[in-house]
Amino acid sequence: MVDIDETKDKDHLLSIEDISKQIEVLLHASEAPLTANHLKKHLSLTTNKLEQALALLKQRLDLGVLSLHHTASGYRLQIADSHSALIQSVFPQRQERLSQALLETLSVIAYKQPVTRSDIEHVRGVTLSSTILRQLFDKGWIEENGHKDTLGRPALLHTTSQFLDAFGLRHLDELPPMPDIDSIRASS
Amino acid sequence: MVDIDETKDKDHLLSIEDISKQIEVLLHASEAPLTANHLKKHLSLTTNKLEQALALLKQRLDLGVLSLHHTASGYRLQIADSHSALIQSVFPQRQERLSQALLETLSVIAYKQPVTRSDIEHVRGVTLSSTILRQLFDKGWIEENGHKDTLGRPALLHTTSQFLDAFGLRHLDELPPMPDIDSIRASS
Amino acid sequence: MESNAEIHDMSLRIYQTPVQHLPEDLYVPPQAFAIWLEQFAGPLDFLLYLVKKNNVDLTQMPILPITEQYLAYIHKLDTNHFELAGDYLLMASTLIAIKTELLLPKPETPTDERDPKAELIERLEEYAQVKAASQRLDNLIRLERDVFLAMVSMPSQDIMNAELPNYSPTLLIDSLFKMQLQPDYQMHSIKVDAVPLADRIASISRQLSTDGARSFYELLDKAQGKIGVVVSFVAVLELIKRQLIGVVANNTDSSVHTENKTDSNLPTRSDIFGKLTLEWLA
Repeated sequence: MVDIDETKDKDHLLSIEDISKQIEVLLHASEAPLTANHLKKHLSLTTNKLEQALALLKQRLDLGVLSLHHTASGYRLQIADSHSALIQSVFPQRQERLSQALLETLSVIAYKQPVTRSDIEHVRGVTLSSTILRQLFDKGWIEENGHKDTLGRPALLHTTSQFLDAFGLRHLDELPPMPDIDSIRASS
Repeated sequence: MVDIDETKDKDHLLSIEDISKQIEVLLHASEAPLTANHLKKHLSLTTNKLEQALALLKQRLDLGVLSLHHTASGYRLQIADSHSALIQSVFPQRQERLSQALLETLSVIAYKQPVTRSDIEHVRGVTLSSTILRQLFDKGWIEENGHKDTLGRPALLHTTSQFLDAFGLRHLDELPPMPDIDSIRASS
Repeated sequence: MESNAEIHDMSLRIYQTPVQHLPEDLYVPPQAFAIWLEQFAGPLDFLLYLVKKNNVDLTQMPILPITEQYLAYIHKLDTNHFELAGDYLLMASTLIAIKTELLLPKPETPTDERDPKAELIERLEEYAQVKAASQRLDNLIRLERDVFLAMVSMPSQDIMNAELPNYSPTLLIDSLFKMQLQPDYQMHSIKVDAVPLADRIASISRQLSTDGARSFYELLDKAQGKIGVVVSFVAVLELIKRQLIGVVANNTDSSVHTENKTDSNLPTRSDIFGKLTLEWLA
């Protein structure tokens, strides 16, 4: 492996620094996060080279204001946390607030998936407004996949990897644990 | 001026490097290009400080893949031209495909201009993503011009002559006639 | 204030336990009730609030007083705001049913029916759990609230634009039709169709609303081939179903609906079909 790597290196004269720049370009130009496999395929890299280049990229980013994040669906560039306060004060309109109704709907889908529209209505005791579903679809946080085998074959809703990305989770396992019934009984 | 500057500097302990990073943050976070006046206002800078910080920012950007672009509408960060071949080879469809969300937003601006951000959200019924606005500004299809006299004095958005060019129109009058949205909505 | 006292008395009378402290914040003038209700995510949220205010364990929920309190507030609801409160009224009827059940003498023989009170408590627990989970979800560090994506522009337009095609202005209009016509939550399905139905629906709507009437044949996009014909037909059916378009009644062969011919006659059939004229109704 190492031999092949080195030959390739000489052929292409691509330094790790060049590769790290190519990765930076692709991450900036991509609409969605890019996985390690995407990067390796697009740039014809070995795992080893990719890792070296990513490490160098991180170093370079540290000089500026961005940071490299590894999310459920891959790598993305974001503005380092330490600068969030500045952004929030200058561009308050960028701060997305979610209503309680939307959060509850999202929670039912996230924790109990797959669910139908009427499952959500049953749990929340409220008719589901189409605005809420539309917002969740629009953000790409939920999707329809399959049908429940009951009357009307209602569509089944799931969360997506974009949902995980937005909430900084790598996997559904990382969702905060559902509070247990006993503590709910006690506290109510 | 210089004296005042220096006093300020000691007071705030903000180095030119810190200022250059703040500028970088705002440029990464802003939907529309930022003018020198915007930057000076948001960060309470003198012209002198701004120029020093911008010079330092350019130097830092040279280490990576971005460049600072200055047009009539202001400053923005963009991927340096030398990387366009890589982008086109990896994302050939990046420039051609216009998402439905982007088209809807553009249509609302084109037909109802001038509009504010919240006008668009009202018509579309979903929150407007910063990315979409940024894309429209980047394409030069929309611009900010004037403010609405309501709370927060939100900026008014218009389409540009570049928008007309891209859609092969000589004048806004040539836009296809607007469908009677209300009648569609009512019956669907 | 009067009604507040009522509730207070009621709690005192029914609870055998020491005095419940009166929730001062519970009193609201009737006209403000609709606005006040909006602070709750629904009737379960409201019930949960009442349980909490009465300072009781959910499993020991005294159904009668809670029901009385709930109904007392629903009564306050201005009749002008009934449409806001459909879900609350539905819950009220459930509570009344439970109350009635509890007041009636229990049948000697045990039945298979679920205990409605137990069922309600179960729902409340489940809701409380989801509500707490949603708060935990909201506490996570979230993109575009706590952290922000870095936005940069693509390289210079003239360099990237070299091969950029011109867009047709009808794209804009079609997007507006799509925005209005698509069912909310099928709009974003990820499945890739060769000829997306939504696009055909939007395009056909635009053509008919502009031109009034057109034959089916004229509505087709020739570049879309056979699948385009099929999808266009489905689009036309969908628009007819929504009563946005109609078939123009004319004197062409009425056997379209009744014929029962063999495959050899297909050309004729598709010919008739192509001449089918559709008109915009909306």
